[in-house]
Amino acid sequence: MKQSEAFLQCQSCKKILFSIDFDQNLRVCTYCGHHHRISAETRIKWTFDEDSFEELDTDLRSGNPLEFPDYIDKLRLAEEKTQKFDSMTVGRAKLAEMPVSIAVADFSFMGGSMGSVNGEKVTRALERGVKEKCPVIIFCASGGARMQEGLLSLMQMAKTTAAVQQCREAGIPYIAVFTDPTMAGVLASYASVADVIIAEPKALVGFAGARVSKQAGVSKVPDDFQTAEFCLKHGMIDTIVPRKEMRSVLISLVKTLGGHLFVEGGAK
Amino acid sequence: MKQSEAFLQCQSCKKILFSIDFDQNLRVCTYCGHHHRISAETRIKWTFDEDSFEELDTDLRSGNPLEFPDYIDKLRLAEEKTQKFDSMTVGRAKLAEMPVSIAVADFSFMGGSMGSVNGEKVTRALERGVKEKCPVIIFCASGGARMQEGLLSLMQMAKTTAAVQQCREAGIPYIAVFTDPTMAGVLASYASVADVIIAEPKALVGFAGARVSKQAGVSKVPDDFQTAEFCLKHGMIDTIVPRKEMRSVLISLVKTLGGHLFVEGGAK
Amino acid sequence: MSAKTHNEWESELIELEKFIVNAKERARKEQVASDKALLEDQIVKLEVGRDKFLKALYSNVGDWEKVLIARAEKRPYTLDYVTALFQDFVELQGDRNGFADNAIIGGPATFDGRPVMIVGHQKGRNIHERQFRNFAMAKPEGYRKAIRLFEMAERYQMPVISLVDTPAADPGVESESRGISEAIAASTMKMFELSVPSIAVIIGEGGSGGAIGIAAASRVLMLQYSVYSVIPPEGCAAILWRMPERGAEAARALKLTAESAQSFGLIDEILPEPIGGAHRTPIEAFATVKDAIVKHLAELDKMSPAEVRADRFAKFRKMGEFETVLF
Amino acid sequence: MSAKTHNEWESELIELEKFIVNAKERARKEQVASDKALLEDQIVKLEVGRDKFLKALYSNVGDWEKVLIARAEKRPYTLDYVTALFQDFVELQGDRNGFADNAIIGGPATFDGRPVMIVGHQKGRNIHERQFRNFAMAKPEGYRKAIRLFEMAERYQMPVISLVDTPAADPGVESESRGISEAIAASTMKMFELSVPSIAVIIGEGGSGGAIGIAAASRVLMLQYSVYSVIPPEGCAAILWRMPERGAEAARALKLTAESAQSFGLIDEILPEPIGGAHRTPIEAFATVKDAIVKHLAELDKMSPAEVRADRFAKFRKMGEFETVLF
Ligand SMILES: [Zn+2]
Ligand SMILES: [Zn+2]
Repeated sequence: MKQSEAFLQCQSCKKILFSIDFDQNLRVCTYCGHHHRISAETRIKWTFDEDSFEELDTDLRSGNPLEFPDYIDKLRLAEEKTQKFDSMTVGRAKLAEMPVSIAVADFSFMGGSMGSVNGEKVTRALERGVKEKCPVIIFCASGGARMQEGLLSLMQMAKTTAAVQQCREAGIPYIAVFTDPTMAGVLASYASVADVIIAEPKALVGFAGARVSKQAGVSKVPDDFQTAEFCLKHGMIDTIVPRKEMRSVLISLVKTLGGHLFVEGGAK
Repeated sequence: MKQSEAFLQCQSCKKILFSIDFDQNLRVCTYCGHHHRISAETRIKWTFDEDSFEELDTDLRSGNPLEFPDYIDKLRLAEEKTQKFDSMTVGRAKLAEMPVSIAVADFSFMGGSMGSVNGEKVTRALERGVKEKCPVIIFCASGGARMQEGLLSLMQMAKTTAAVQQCREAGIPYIAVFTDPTMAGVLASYASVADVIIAEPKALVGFAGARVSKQAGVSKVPDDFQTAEFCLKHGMIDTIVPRKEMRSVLISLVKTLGGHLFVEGGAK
Repeated sequence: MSAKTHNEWESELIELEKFIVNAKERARKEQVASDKALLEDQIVKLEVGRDKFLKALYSNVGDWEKVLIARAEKRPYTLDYVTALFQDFVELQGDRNGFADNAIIGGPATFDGRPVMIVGHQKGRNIHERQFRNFAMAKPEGYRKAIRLFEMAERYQMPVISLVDTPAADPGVESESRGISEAIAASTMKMFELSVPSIAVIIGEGGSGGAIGIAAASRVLMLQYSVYSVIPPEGCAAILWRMPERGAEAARALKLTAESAQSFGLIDEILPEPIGGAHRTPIEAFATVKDAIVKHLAELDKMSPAEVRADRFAKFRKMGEFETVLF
Repeated sequence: MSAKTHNEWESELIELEKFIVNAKERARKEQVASDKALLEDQIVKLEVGRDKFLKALYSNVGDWEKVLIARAEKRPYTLDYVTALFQDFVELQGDRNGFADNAIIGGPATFDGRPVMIVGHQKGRNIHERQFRNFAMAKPEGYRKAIRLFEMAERYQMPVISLVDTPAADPGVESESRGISEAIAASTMKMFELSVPSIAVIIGEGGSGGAIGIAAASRVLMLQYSVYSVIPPEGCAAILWRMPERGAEAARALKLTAESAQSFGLIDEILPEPIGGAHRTPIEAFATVKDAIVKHLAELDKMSPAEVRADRFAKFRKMGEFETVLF
């Protein structure tokens, strides 16, 4: 959103909003309900128990295994902009005192694309759930696999999906939240095989980019194509939850699906 | 088919056929390929190894638990006509020397409807596969559950389906062949959860009778609605196999899917 | 001639109740104290009469009348039970195969302090709701969603509570093309796979295959005025006599009552309804259903996962009535 | 300027081969013995030339040319391997959810005297076949059929052989509406569940998500001139430079060759192709693939079911290249 001191403009309806109201409303437009993208830090603050987040795996950094043209420059630029090494922030957190392993994506780092570091962090977040016997929650935001790491990126799809299988095997519930956008290689791997899939309203969710669909000669495209609402109608997600209700819905799900992991007052 | 000594008429294209040719062609019309209904005995003779069939559970006979109007009369009539107590013939047989547990339905006994005896025989055939570690093959032909046994008939759906689950659990392959017609309560239970589903060409296969579909206000019905071909197009069956190739396809399937059950020269 | 709807069957009672309401309204407005006292006196008598009538009507409910009560639009539906008996319910939607169904709903919830998985048919109360719920006739995607929820229940060790209330599975062309039969069979089979306890409560109509797809449970309970049948009585009458209007006769022939189901060993318990039916005093019906589920869960909790499975198989394995002929 | 098709790249060779065929025809028809001998002499020389040219052309195949060979319409497809290497194959169809797919085929068969389950992408050789096979771009139902076959393989202890040859999964509106992403992910996940050994052979194009859905196997083998990529080179060029025609450049950047995949530890073995490629001497390619599968199955046979699973997880768990920063 374009920001000019005390005011800003909604990206969707273009109406002018007070910055203070906007933040208090969790960056959801009070006029049209548009859910603007937010950083991983903000997401974590607004979702999990206060000060409960402990970040992990911050030491992983992408190399340039393929020596792909311009990749290192793009990486360094993103690192500088975000002060992070990757779009994925992972670690331990709590929801109403219940421990959870989390991974939260930030689209602003190279479009949340999944390379080796991204895949590794998601895998570790899922494995942490298995090791520490707590539910896993992943907030997705990604344009897809990271082209610049070639087949290594494609294999992150298999690696992360394998980690979901191990969660299932171990009885660890895994909840995915699709935020705007959740696409391609991420959607076609760990994101879509969550036990429960929640989406934020109007989030873009799809397999093929608009360009590919167009190339494929797709003519009639429904108005709501590749939105959360389209996915719900087609049975691909469980529910659409506005940002302000996200925390309470997640608490209910962790409490019920994760019930077997908890005893009164903490993890078993 | 109307029979008059040496000639008969195809039920589908109405052309006149020689009785001898007709039997040699496994009661498939040489003109239009229509697969006429055949008795369980004929089916067994044409499908399994010569003289390999050993019939079992012939002692089960329907009562009239609900004291349903006219039920006993209808039963006795069917018994007299077919010299059997039920549409289902079950027992042990062999396919290229490999032992199989079989159940073969005969539509001419009260439309192959599934009452307590029918469900019990199917269940025993499936259980025999588990006990004797051999694949199960069921030839289906049924109009559905037997109304005259009320809720007892409905529970045969659950009972037979449970027996299929036990086959899966025990690693016993189960192949269903849909012959004309395979409908309603039978289709919505043990028939549809077979590992492999084969249909005879043009067999009627569906959930709701034409009357029900009409009552439900169904207007546009595809030409091939509720046929084997419709099911194949919609991914609900594996393959359509003409009667004359049935034996060889079944042999391949029993050999591959049942491979773990057999060692050279017989069952493990 | 049999009543055609629940409202028709209860019509005198409904008239009486309306009359009482009107009388109360008149009494409230009456200014003259003596007239008011007279009216109030009448109302007490009317209420005694109403109670007697109600008791008489419900002391002898025929098979067909049970069909009417089971279908009554005032009867508590699945979501009414969910609201009354469960906490933390999150509705999970979709078959993850391209389709969503509103005739079967489900999701995890807390029941009596423990996590459970709920699956149930949902009817609608007005024309808009009824269409949205497809008259509680589930399509394949409804059963496939149920399968997904059953699998989750198994993975996360949650007992399954299913609430059955459907006239039948959806018989349309679309359902047929997406394999409604397979979906029902696969859902039934999945219920047998479970090693977590499952309890099915027939709260209204237990309509043939549409019901069994979510009713193959460790324990099957029926509310007193619910029905459970292999075919709707009208359908049976249409086949037998080509006269769907002879439904009352067919209802008797089909023995679709809870008593009959219990006598054949097909259900585990009949849950008594308050006088006048679950719709007249829902809070009592909720309490009855809750207590029954608590009781049966407590019994099932004593079993190991393997025992839960074996118990369920054994229960259904026995179902059927036939003779054995000696040769 | 790079060649755009395999035929274009091989054009001189193809011309030469045509010329030789014509010369042979002329020689056959030639009546004058001395002229015939002269012609035959020339043919021998031409064939020696052809062989040299062929060797030269295939001794230095660039990354883009591998893309062209991998896509060649003369290249052996899945069903060619099935016919050549397997017996008792019965094609099993349908996702049992309402849809059938012809871009992925599969079914049980006998291989080297033992039962196996085959799953593979199928391309078409003429326009009719290509449309029927949807250009080997599988829809959700293709992956859901694969899942069904994988489950059967697990139940009946049959190793899985998958043959990978797809440009990509189908990107259309229908596929999107039925959840192509979920289908790919679920199929990939199912492959990790298997405790039976699995072997994937990339026989042509290993196209991104469309490939991985059936390629998460215990062993992944690549034919020498097959390619395996996160994105088609044209798509990569379109994103990077908005110029899909710079595919050859993108092909080099993407490192989509078997050598590269092996150097990153992402595949287990490169299967050498005969000189001139698998399409020129299919019988040799079939033998190579057969021997490789036999060898790898023999190794995997030594593992227990639990070891098979653990081995597969460990193999994919290691994939990825990154730095660890010390603070
Ligand atoms: Zn707005
Ligand atoms: Zn004919």
